Amino acid sequence: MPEQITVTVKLFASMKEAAGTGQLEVSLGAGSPAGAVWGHLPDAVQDLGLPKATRYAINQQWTLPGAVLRDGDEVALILPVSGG
Amino acid sequence: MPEQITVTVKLFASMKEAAGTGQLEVSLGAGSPAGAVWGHLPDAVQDLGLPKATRYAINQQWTLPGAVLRDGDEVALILPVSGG
Amino acid sequence: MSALRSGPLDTAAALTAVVSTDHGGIALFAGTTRAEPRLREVAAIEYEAHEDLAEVEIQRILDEARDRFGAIVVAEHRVGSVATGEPSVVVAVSAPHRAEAFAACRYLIDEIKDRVPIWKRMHYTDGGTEWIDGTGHRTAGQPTGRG
Amino acid sequence: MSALRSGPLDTAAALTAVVSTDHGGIALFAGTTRAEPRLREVAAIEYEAHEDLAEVEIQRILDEARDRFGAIVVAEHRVGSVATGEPSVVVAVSAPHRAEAFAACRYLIDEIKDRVPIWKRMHYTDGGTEWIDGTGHRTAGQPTGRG
Repeated sequence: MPEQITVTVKLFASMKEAAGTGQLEVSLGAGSPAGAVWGHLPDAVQDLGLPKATRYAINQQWTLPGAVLRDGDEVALILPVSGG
Repeated sequence: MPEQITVTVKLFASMKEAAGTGQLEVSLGAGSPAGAVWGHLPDAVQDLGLPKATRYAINQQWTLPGAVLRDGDEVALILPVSGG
Repeated sequence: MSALRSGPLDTAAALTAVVSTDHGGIALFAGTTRAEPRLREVAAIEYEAHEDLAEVEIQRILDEARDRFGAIVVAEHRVGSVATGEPSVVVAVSAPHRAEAFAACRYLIDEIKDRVPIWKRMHYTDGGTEWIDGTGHRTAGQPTGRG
Repeated sequence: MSALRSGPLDTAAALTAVVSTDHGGIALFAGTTRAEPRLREVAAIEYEAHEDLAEVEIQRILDEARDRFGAIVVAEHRVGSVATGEPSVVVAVSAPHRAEAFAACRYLIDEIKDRVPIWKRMHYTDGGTEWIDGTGHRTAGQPTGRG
Protein backbone atom coordinates (compact mmCIF):
# COMPACT_ATOMS: atom_id res chain seq x y z
CA MET A 1 0.00 0.00 0.00
CA PRO A 2 1.54 3.30 -1.11
CA GLU A 3 2.08 6.03 1.45
CA GLN A 4 1.03 8.63 -1.12
CA ILE A 5 -2.07 8.58 -3.29
CA THR A 6 -2.94 10.69 -6.32
CA VAL A 7 -6.44 11.99 -6.92
CA THR A 8 -8.00 14.14 -9.61
CA VAL A 9 -9.64 17.29 -8.28
CA LYS A 10 -12.46 18.79 -10.39
CA LEU A 11 -12.99 22.53 -10.02
CA PHE A 12 -15.89 24.67 -11.23
CA ALA A 13 -17.03 28.25 -11.56
CA SER A 14 -14.72 30.80 -9.87
CA MET A 15 -12.29 28.08 -8.71
CA LYS A 16 -11.90 26.73 -12.21
CA GLU A 17 -11.29 30.26 -13.43
CA ALA A 18 -8.74 30.99 -10.68
CA ALA A 19 -6.90 27.71 -11.30
CA GLY A 20 -6.94 28.22 -15.06
CA THR A 21 -8.12 24.63 -15.39
CA GLY A 22 -11.07 22.49 -14.34
CA GLN A 23 -8.94 19.50 -13.38
CA LEU A 24 -5.83 19.07 -11.23
CA GLU A 25 -3.81 16.09 -10.06
CA VAL A 26 -3.09 16.21 -6.34
CA SER A 27 -0.84 13.89 -4.32
CA LEU A 28 -1.56 13.46 -0.65
CA GLY A 29 -1.08 10.94 2.15
CA ALA A 30 -2.91 7.61 2.04
CA GLY A 31 -5.99 7.78 4.27
CA SER A 32 -6.57 11.49 3.65
CA PRO A 33 -10.20 12.63 3.61
CA ALA A 34 -11.87 14.43 0.68
CA GLY A 35 -11.72 17.71 2.60
CA ALA A 36 -7.93 17.55 2.67
CA VAL A 37 -7.56 18.35 -1.03
CA TRP A 38 -8.30 22.01 -0.30
CA GLY A 39 -4.87 22.53 1.29
CA HIS A 40 -3.18 21.21 -1.88
CA LEU A 41 -4.84 23.57 -4.34
CA PRO A 42 -2.96 26.50 -5.95
CA ASP A 43 -2.76 29.73 -3.95
CA ALA A 44 -4.93 31.49 -6.55
CA VAL A 45 -7.73 29.09 -5.65
CA GLN A 46 -7.17 29.19 -1.91
CA ASP A 47 -7.29 32.99 -2.03
CA LEU A 48 -10.98 32.72 -2.96
CA GLY A 49 -11.71 31.07 0.37
CA LEU A 50 -13.73 27.87 0.78
CA PRO A 51 -17.45 28.67 1.17
CA LYS A 52 -18.94 26.92 4.20
CA ALA A 53 -21.68 25.22 2.20
CA THR A 54 -19.22 23.56 -0.23
CA ARG A 55 -19.99 19.89 -0.78
CA TYR A 56 -17.91 17.03 -2.10
CA ALA A 57 -18.47 14.30 -4.65
CA ILE A 58 -16.14 11.36 -5.14
CA ASN A 59 -16.42 9.62 -8.50
CA GLN A 60 -19.71 11.48 -9.14
CA GLN A 61 -21.31 10.35 -5.90
CA TRP A 62 -22.11 12.84 -3.15
CA THR A 63 -19.97 12.28 -0.09
CA LEU A 64 -18.92 13.93 3.17
CA PRO A 65 -15.66 15.87 3.58
CA GLY A 66 -14.48 13.13 5.97
CA ALA A 67 -14.78 10.35 3.37
CA VAL A 68 -11.43 8.63 2.87
CA LEU A 69 -9.85 9.02 -0.57
CA ARG A 70 -8.40 6.16 -2.53
CA ASP A 71 -5.71 6.32 -5.19
CA GLY A 72 -7.21 7.39 -8.53
CA ASP A 73 -10.39 8.91 -7.11
CA GLU A 74 -11.99 11.92 -8.74
CA VAL A 75 -12.93 14.51 -6.11
CA ALA A 76 -15.24 17.38 -7.09
CA LEU A 77 -15.51 20.56 -5.02
CA ILE A 78 -19.15 21.59 -5.34
CA LEU A 79 -19.46 25.26 -4.43
CA PRO A 80 -22.91 26.51 -3.39
CA VAL A 81 -24.98 25.99 -6.53
CA SER A 82 -26.89 28.68 -8.40
CA GLY A 83 -28.52 26.99 -11.38
CA GLY A 84 -32.12 27.41 -12.41
CA MET B 1 -95.95 51.34 -11.45
CA PRO B 2 -97.13 48.02 -12.93
CA GLU B 3 -98.23 45.23 -10.61
CA GLN B 4 -96.56 42.65 -12.86
CA ILE B 5 -93.03 42.73 -14.27
CA THR B 6 -91.46 40.60 -16.99
CA VAL B 7 -87.92 39.34 -16.73
CA THR B 8 -85.77 37.18 -18.96
CA VAL B 9 -84.48 34.04 -17.26
CA LYS B 10 -81.24 32.53 -18.64
CA LEU B 11 -80.80 28.81 -18.13
CA PHE B 12 -77.70 26.69 -18.61
CA ALA B 13 -76.50 23.11 -18.62
CA SER B 14 -79.13 20.57 -17.51
CA MET B 15 -81.77 23.27 -16.99
CA LYS B 16 -81.34 24.59 -20.49
CA GLU B 17 -81.62 21.06 -21.77
CA ALA B 18 -84.75 20.34 -19.71
CA ALA B 19 -86.39 23.60 -20.76
CA GLY B 20 -85.49 23.05 -24.40
CA THR B 21 -84.26 26.66 -24.47
CA GLY B 22 -81.65 28.81 -22.78
CA GLN B 23 -83.94 31.79 -22.36
CA LEU B 24 -87.51 32.22 -21.01
CA GLU B 25 -89.72 35.21 -20.36
CA VAL B 26 -91.29 35.11 -16.90
CA SER B 27 -93.97 37.43 -15.51
CA LEU B 28 -94.14 37.89 -11.77
CA GLY B 29 -95.24 40.40 -9.18
CA ALA B 30 -93.44 43.74 -8.88
CA GLY B 31 -91.00 43.61 -5.98
CA SER B 32 -90.25 39.91 -6.42
CA PRO B 33 -86.71 38.78 -5.60
CA ALA B 34 -84.41 36.97 -8.05
CA GLY B 35 -84.98 33.71 -6.20
CA ALA B 36 -88.70 33.86 -7.02
CA VAL B 37 -88.19 33.02 -10.68
CA TRP B 38 -87.64 29.36 -9.79
CA GLY B 39 -91.32 28.85 -9.06
CA HIS B 40 -92.25 30.14 -12.51
CA LEU B 41 -90.05 27.78 -14.50
CA PRO B 42 -91.48 24.83 -16.48
CA ASP B 43 -92.15 21.61 -14.57
CA ALA B 44 -89.41 19.84 -16.59
CA VAL B 45 -86.90 22.27 -15.06
CA GLN B 46 -88.34 22.18 -11.55
CA ASP B 47 -88.19 18.37 -11.61
CA LEU B 48 -84.39 18.65 -11.67
CA GLY B 49 -84.44 20.34 -8.26
CA LEU B 50 -82.59 23.53 -7.41
CA PRO B 51 -79.07 22.75 -6.16
CA LYS B 52 -78.33 24.54 -2.87
CA ALA B 53 -75.21 26.24 -4.19
CA THR B 54 -77.03 27.87 -7.14
CA ARG B 55 -76.15 31.55 -7.52
CA TYR B 56 -77.88 34.39 -9.32
CA ALA B 57 -76.74 37.10 -11.69
CA ILE B 58 -78.91 40.04 -12.74
CA ASN B 59 -77.84 41.74 -15.95
CA GLN B 60 -74.50 39.91 -15.78
CA GLN B 61 -73.68 41.05 -12.26
CA TRP B 62 -73.53 38.60 -9.38
CA THR B 63 -76.33 39.16 -6.91
CA LEU B 64 -78.12 37.52 -3.98
CA PRO B 65 -81.38 35.57 -4.32
CA GLY B 66 -83.10 38.30 -2.30
CA ALA B 67 -82.21 41.09 -4.77
CA VAL B 68 -85.36 42.78 -6.07
CA LEU B 69 -86.10 42.36 -9.77
CA ARG B 70 -87.07 45.20 -12.07
CA ASP B 71 -89.04 45.00 -15.27
CA GLY B 72 -86.82 43.93 -18.16
CA ASP B 73 -84.05 42.43 -16.02
CA GLU B 74 -82.09 39.42 -17.21
CA VAL B 75 -81.78 36.85 -14.42
CA ALA B 76 -79.30 33.99 -14.81
CA LEU B 77 -79.51 30.85 -12.70
CA ILE B 78 -75.90 29.81 -12.14
CA LEU B 79 -75.82 26.17 -11.16
CA PRO B 80 -72.69 24.93 -9.32
CA VAL B 81 -69.95 25.43 -11.90
CA SER B 82 -67.63 22.73 -13.23
CA GLY B 83 -65.36 24.38 -15.76
CA GLY B 84 -61.61 23.98 -15.91
CA MET C 1 -59.54 39.96 -25.69
CA SER C 2 -61.95 37.07 -25.35
CA ALA C 3 -60.92 34.30 -22.97
CA LEU C 4 -63.35 31.74 -24.41
CA ARG C 5 -62.29 29.60 -27.35
CA SER C 6 -64.30 27.23 -29.48
CA GLY C 7 -61.16 25.74 -31.05
CA PRO C 8 -58.00 24.15 -29.61
CA LEU C 9 -56.07 26.11 -26.97
CA ASP C 10 -52.53 27.14 -27.89
CA THR C 11 -50.50 26.47 -24.75
CA ALA C 12 -47.22 27.46 -26.43
CA ALA C 13 -48.68 30.87 -27.35
CA ALA C 14 -49.78 31.34 -23.72
CA LEU C 15 -46.16 30.90 -22.62
CA THR C 16 -44.90 33.34 -25.23
CA ALA C 17 -47.51 35.91 -24.23
CA VAL C 18 -46.16 36.27 -20.67
CA VAL C 19 -42.40 36.43 -21.36
CA SER C 20 -40.77 39.50 -19.83
CA THR C 21 -37.16 40.47 -19.18
CA ASP C 22 -38.37 41.92 -15.84
CA HIS C 23 -39.54 38.52 -14.66
CA GLY C 24 -37.56 35.51 -13.48
CA GLY C 25 -40.26 32.84 -13.58
CA ILE C 26 -43.01 31.60 -15.89
CA ALA C 27 -45.65 29.16 -14.65
CA LEU C 28 -48.39 27.49 -16.65
CA PHE C 29 -51.23 25.17 -15.78
CA ALA C 30 -53.43 23.35 -18.28
CA GLY C 31 -56.43 21.24 -17.33
CA THR C 32 -56.84 18.24 -19.62
CA THR C 33 -59.66 15.78 -20.17
CA ARG C 34 -59.05 12.41 -18.55
CA ALA C 35 -60.19 9.20 -20.21
CA GLU C 36 -60.98 7.39 -16.89
CA PRO C 37 -61.06 3.94 -18.52
CA ARG C 38 -61.40 2.17 -15.15
CA LEU C 39 -64.46 4.18 -14.05
CA ARG C 40 -66.70 5.12 -16.98
CA GLU C 41 -64.66 5.81 -20.05
CA VAL C 42 -64.90 9.37 -21.27
CA ALA C 43 -65.05 10.10 -25.00
CA ALA C 44 -65.18 13.90 -24.73
CA ILE C 45 -66.26 16.71 -22.45
CA GLU C 46 -68.61 19.42 -23.66
CA TYR C 47 -68.27 22.85 -22.02
CA GLU C 48 -71.12 25.35 -21.91
CA ALA C 49 -70.68 28.89 -20.58
CA HIS C 50 -72.76 31.87 -19.63
CA GLU C 51 -70.49 33.57 -22.11
CA ASP C 52 -70.95 37.23 -21.21
CA LEU C 53 -70.62 36.65 -17.48
CA ALA C 54 -67.76 34.17 -17.96
CA GLU C 55 -65.77 36.74 -19.92
CA VAL C 56 -66.34 39.37 -17.23
CA GLU C 57 -65.44 37.00 -14.42
CA ILE C 58 -62.24 35.74 -16.09
CA GLN C 59 -61.11 39.32 -16.71
CA ARG C 60 -61.81 40.12 -13.05
CA ILE C 61 -59.72 37.14 -11.91
CA LEU C 62 -56.87 38.17 -14.25
CA ASP C 63 -56.95 41.68 -12.79
CA GLU C 64 -56.85 40.30 -9.25
CA ALA C 65 -53.83 38.11 -10.01
CA ARG C 66 -52.03 40.97 -11.75
CA ASP C 67 -52.56 43.25 -8.73
CA ARG C 68 -51.79 40.72 -6.01
CA PHE C 69 -48.71 39.10 -7.47
CA GLY C 70 -47.25 41.70 -9.83
CA ALA C 71 -47.70 39.13 -12.56
CA ILE C 72 -48.31 39.21 -16.30
CA VAL C 73 -51.24 36.84 -16.78
CA VAL C 74 -53.26 35.10 -19.48
CA ALA C 75 -56.16 32.63 -19.35
CA GLU C 76 -58.21 30.82 -21.95
CA HIS C 77 -61.06 28.33 -21.58
CA ARG C 78 -62.64 26.08 -24.17
CA VAL C 79 -66.34 25.99 -24.93
CA GLY C 80 -67.85 23.15 -26.93
CA SER C 81 -66.51 19.62 -27.21
CA VAL C 82 -63.00 18.75 -25.98
CA ALA C 83 -61.49 15.33 -26.71
CA THR C 84 -59.59 13.35 -24.06
CA GLY C 85 -55.98 14.47 -23.66
CA GLU C 86 -56.74 17.97 -24.95
CA PRO C 87 -56.61 21.03 -22.69
CA SER C 88 -59.93 22.59 -21.68
CA VAL C 89 -58.31 25.50 -19.83
CA VAL C 90 -54.87 27.08 -19.78
CA VAL C 91 -53.49 29.78 -17.51
CA ALA C 92 -49.97 31.22 -17.71
CA VAL C 93 -48.14 33.86 -15.74
CA SER C 94 -44.77 35.46 -15.38
CA ALA C 95 -43.65 37.10 -12.15
CA PRO C 96 -40.45 38.52 -10.69
CA HIS C 97 -39.67 35.31 -8.76
CA ARG C 98 -40.60 31.65 -8.57
CA ALA C 99 -42.85 31.87 -5.52
CA GLU C 100 -45.08 34.60 -6.97
CA ALA C 101 -45.23 32.80 -10.31
CA PHE C 102 -46.53 29.61 -8.67
CA ALA C 103 -48.91 31.53 -6.41
CA ALA C 104 -50.36 33.58 -9.27
CA CYS C 105 -50.76 30.51 -11.47
CA ARG C 106 -52.52 28.60 -8.70
CA TYR C 107 -54.73 31.58 -7.91
CA LEU C 108 -55.88 31.85 -11.52
CA ILE C 109 -56.85 28.22 -11.96
CA ASP C 110 -58.45 27.88 -8.52
CA GLU C 111 -60.58 31.00 -8.96
CA ILE C 112 -61.55 30.11 -12.53
CA LYS C 113 -62.73 26.67 -11.41
CA ASP C 114 -64.64 28.16 -8.46
CA ARG C 115 -66.22 31.24 -9.95
CA VAL C 116 -66.54 31.22 -13.72
CA PRO C 117 -69.98 30.15 -15.02
CA ILE C 118 -68.91 27.22 -17.18
CA TRP C 119 -70.36 23.72 -16.91
CA LYS C 120 -69.18 20.44 -18.28
CA ARG C 121 -71.18 17.59 -19.67
CA MET C 122 -69.46 14.23 -19.77
CA HIS C 123 -69.89 12.20 -22.96
CA TYR C 124 -69.07 8.59 -22.21
CA THR C 125 -67.91 6.00 -24.70
CA ASP C 126 -71.01 3.93 -23.78
CA GLY C 127 -73.17 6.70 -25.28
CA GLY C 128 -74.42 8.16 -21.97
CA THR C 129 -74.06 11.79 -20.94
CA GLU C 130 -73.98 13.55 -17.60
CA TRP C 131 -74.13 17.23 -16.68
CA ILE C 132 -71.79 18.20 -13.84
CA ASP C 133 -73.88 21.06 -12.48
CA GLY C 134 -75.23 19.91 -9.13
CA THR C 135 -78.48 18.46 -10.51
CA GLY C 136 -77.19 14.94 -11.14
CA HIS C 137 -79.00 15.01 -14.50
CA ARG C 138 -77.85 12.29 -16.84
CA THR C 139 -78.93 10.32 -19.85
CA ALA C 140 -78.46 6.57 -19.87
CA GLY C 141 -75.84 4.84 -21.94
CA GLN C 142 -75.29 1.11 -22.17
CA PRO C 143 -75.24 -0.49 -18.72
CA THR C 144 -71.87 -0.09 -17.05
CA GLY C 145 -72.51 -1.40 -13.54
CA ARG C 146 -72.00 2.09 -12.13
CA GLY C 147 -75.66 3.19 -12.12
CA MET D 1 -31.88 11.37 -22.28
CA SER D 2 -29.63 14.27 -21.40
CA ALA D 3 -31.20 17.06 -19.34
CA LEU D 4 -28.47 19.60 -20.21
CA ARG D 5 -28.82 21.70 -23.35
CA SER D 6 -26.35 24.06 -24.96
CA GLY D 7 -29.04 25.56 -27.24
CA PRO D 8 -32.46 27.14 -26.59
CA LEU D 9 -34.94 25.20 -24.46
CA ASP D 10 -38.16 24.15 -26.17
CA THR D 11 -40.88 24.84 -23.59
CA ALA D 12 -43.67 23.85 -25.99
CA ALA D 13 -42.03 20.45 -26.50
CA ALA D 14 -41.82 20.00 -22.73
CA LEU D 15 -45.60 20.44 -22.50
CA THR D 16 -46.21 17.99 -25.31
CA ALA D 17 -43.91 15.43 -23.70
CA VAL D 18 -46.05 15.10 -20.57
CA VAL D 19 -49.54 14.92 -22.11
CA SER D 20 -51.48 11.87 -20.98
CA THR D 21 -55.16 10.89 -21.19
CA ASP D 22 -54.76 9.47 -17.65
CA HIS D 23 -53.91 12.88 -16.25
CA GLY D 24 -56.10 15.92 -15.62
CA GLY D 25 -53.45 18.57 -15.09
CA ILE D 26 -50.24 19.80 -16.70
CA ALA D 27 -47.97 22.26 -14.89
CA LEU D 28 -44.84 23.92 -16.21
CA PHE D 29 -42.25 26.25 -14.72
CA ALA D 30 -39.54 28.05 -16.65
CA GLY D 31 -36.82 30.14 -15.05
CA THR D 32 -35.89 33.12 -17.19
CA THR D 33 -33.02 35.60 -17.08
CA ARG D 34 -34.00 38.98 -15.69
CA ALA D 35 -32.47 42.18 -17.05
CA GLU D 36 -32.50 44.03 -13.65
CA PRO D 37 -32.00 47.45 -15.24
CA ARG D 38 -32.49 49.23 -11.90
CA LEU D 39 -29.79 47.22 -10.11
CA ARG D 40 -26.89 46.28 -12.39
CA GLU D 41 -28.17 45.56 -15.85
CA VAL D 42 -27.66 41.99 -16.96
CA ALA D 43 -26.63 41.22 -20.54
CA ALA D 44 -26.58 37.44 -20.22
CA ILE D 45 -26.07 34.64 -17.74
CA GLU D 46 -23.53 31.91 -18.32
CA TYR D 47 -24.23 28.50 -16.80
CA GLU D 48 -21.52 26.00 -16.00
CA ALA D 49 -22.25 22.47 -14.79
CA HIS D 50 -20.45 19.50 -13.34
CA GLU D 51 -22.08 17.79 -16.28
CA ASP D 52 -21.86 14.13 -15.26
CA LEU D 53 -23.04 14.74 -11.72
CA ALA D 54 -25.70 17.22 -12.86
CA GLU D 55 -27.20 14.64 -15.22
CA VAL D 56 -27.27 12.03 -12.46
CA GLU D 57 -28.80 14.43 -9.96
CA ILE D 58 -31.51 15.68 -12.34
CA GLN D 59 -32.48 12.09 -13.18
CA ARG D 60 -32.65 11.32 -9.46
CA ILE D 61 -34.95 14.31 -8.86
CA LEU D 62 -37.16 13.27 -11.79
CA ASP D 63 -37.42 9.76 -10.33
CA GLU D 64 -38.36 11.16 -6.92
CA ALA D 65 -41.12 13.36 -8.38
CA ARG D 66 -42.45 10.47 -10.47
CA ASP D 67 -42.64 8.22 -7.40
CA ARG D 68 -44.05 10.78 -4.96
CA PHE D 69 -46.68 12.40 -7.13
CA GLY D 70 -47.54 9.76 -9.74
CA ALA D 71 -46.46 12.31 -12.31
CA ILE D 72 -45.01 12.20 -15.80
CA VAL D 73 -42.03 14.56 -15.60
CA VAL D 74 -39.43 16.28 -17.76
CA ALA D 75 -36.65 18.75 -16.96
CA GLU D 76 -34.04 20.55 -19.03
CA HIS D 77 -31.35 23.04 -18.02
CA ARG D 78 -29.20 25.26 -20.19
CA VAL D 79 -25.44 25.33 -20.06
CA GLY D 80 -23.49 28.16 -21.66
CA SER D 81 -24.71 31.69 -22.28
CA VAL D 82 -28.42 32.58 -21.93
CA ALA D 83 -29.71 35.99 -23.04
CA THR D 84 -32.18 37.98 -20.92
CA GLY D 85 -35.78 36.85 -21.36
CA GLU D 86 -34.75 33.35 -22.41
CA PRO D 87 -35.41 30.33 -20.21
CA SER D 88 -32.43 28.78 -18.43
CA VAL D 89 -34.44 25.88 -16.98
CA VAL D 90 -37.80 24.30 -17.73
CA VAL D 91 -39.67 21.62 -15.83
CA ALA D 92 -43.04 20.18 -16.84
CA VAL D 93 -45.28 17.55 -15.32
CA SER D 94 -48.66 15.95 -15.76
CA ALA D 95 -50.50 14.34 -12.86
CA PRO D 96 -53.95 12.93 -12.17
CA HIS D 97 -55.16 16.15 -10.52
CA ARG D 98 -54.30 19.81 -10.16
CA ALA D 99 -52.82 19.61 -6.65
CA GLU D 100 -50.32 16.88 -7.51
CA ALA D 101 -49.39 18.66 -10.74
CA PHE D 102 -48.51 21.86 -8.88
CA ALA D 103 -46.72 19.95 -6.10
CA ALA D 104 -44.65 17.89 -8.52
CA CYS D 105 -43.73 20.95 -10.60
CA ARG D 106 -42.67 22.88 -7.51
CA TYR D 107 -40.71 19.90 -6.20
CA LEU D 108 -38.75 19.61 -9.44
CA ILE D 109 -37.71 23.24 -9.67
CA ASP D 110 -36.95 23.60 -5.95
CA GLU D 111 -34.79 20.48 -5.85
CA ILE D 112 -33.00 21.33 -9.10
CA LYS D 113 -32.11 24.77 -7.76
CA ASP D 114 -30.96 23.31 -4.43
CA ARG D 115 -29.08 20.21 -5.48
CA VAL D 116 -27.87 20.20 -9.07
CA PRO D 117 -24.22 21.25 -9.54
CA ILE D 118 -24.76 24.16 -11.90
CA TRP D 119 -23.39 27.65 -11.35
CA LYS D 120 -24.21 30.93 -12.95
CA ARG D 121 -21.95 33.78 -13.87
CA MET D 122 -23.58 37.14 -14.40
CA HIS D 123 -22.40 39.13 -17.40
CA TYR D 124 -23.37 42.77 -16.90
CA THR D 125 -23.91 45.33 -19.61
CA ASP D 126 -21.11 47.39 -17.99
CA GLY D 127 -18.66 44.62 -18.93
CA GLY D 128 -18.21 43.18 -15.43
CA THR D 129 -18.83 39.56 -14.48
CA GLU D 130 -19.68 37.81 -11.22
CA TRP D 131 -19.78 34.15 -10.28
CA ILE D 132 -22.69 33.19 -8.06
CA ASP D 133 -21.01 30.35 -6.22
CA GLY D 134 -20.46 31.52 -2.65
CA THR D 135 -16.98 32.94 -3.23
CA GLY D 136 -18.08 36.46 -4.19
CA HIS D 137 -15.55 36.37 -7.03
CA ARG D 138 -16.14 39.09 -9.59
CA THR D 139 -14.34 41.03 -12.27
CA ALA D 140 -14.79 44.76 -12.44
CA GLY D 141 -16.87 46.53 -15.08
CA GLN D 142 -17.31 50.24 -15.41
CA PRO D 143 -18.25 51.86 -12.09
CA THR D 144 -21.95 51.53 -11.37
CA GLY D 145 -22.27 52.86 -7.83
CA ARG D 146 -23.10 49.38 -6.56
CA GLY D 147 -19.54 48.31 -5.71
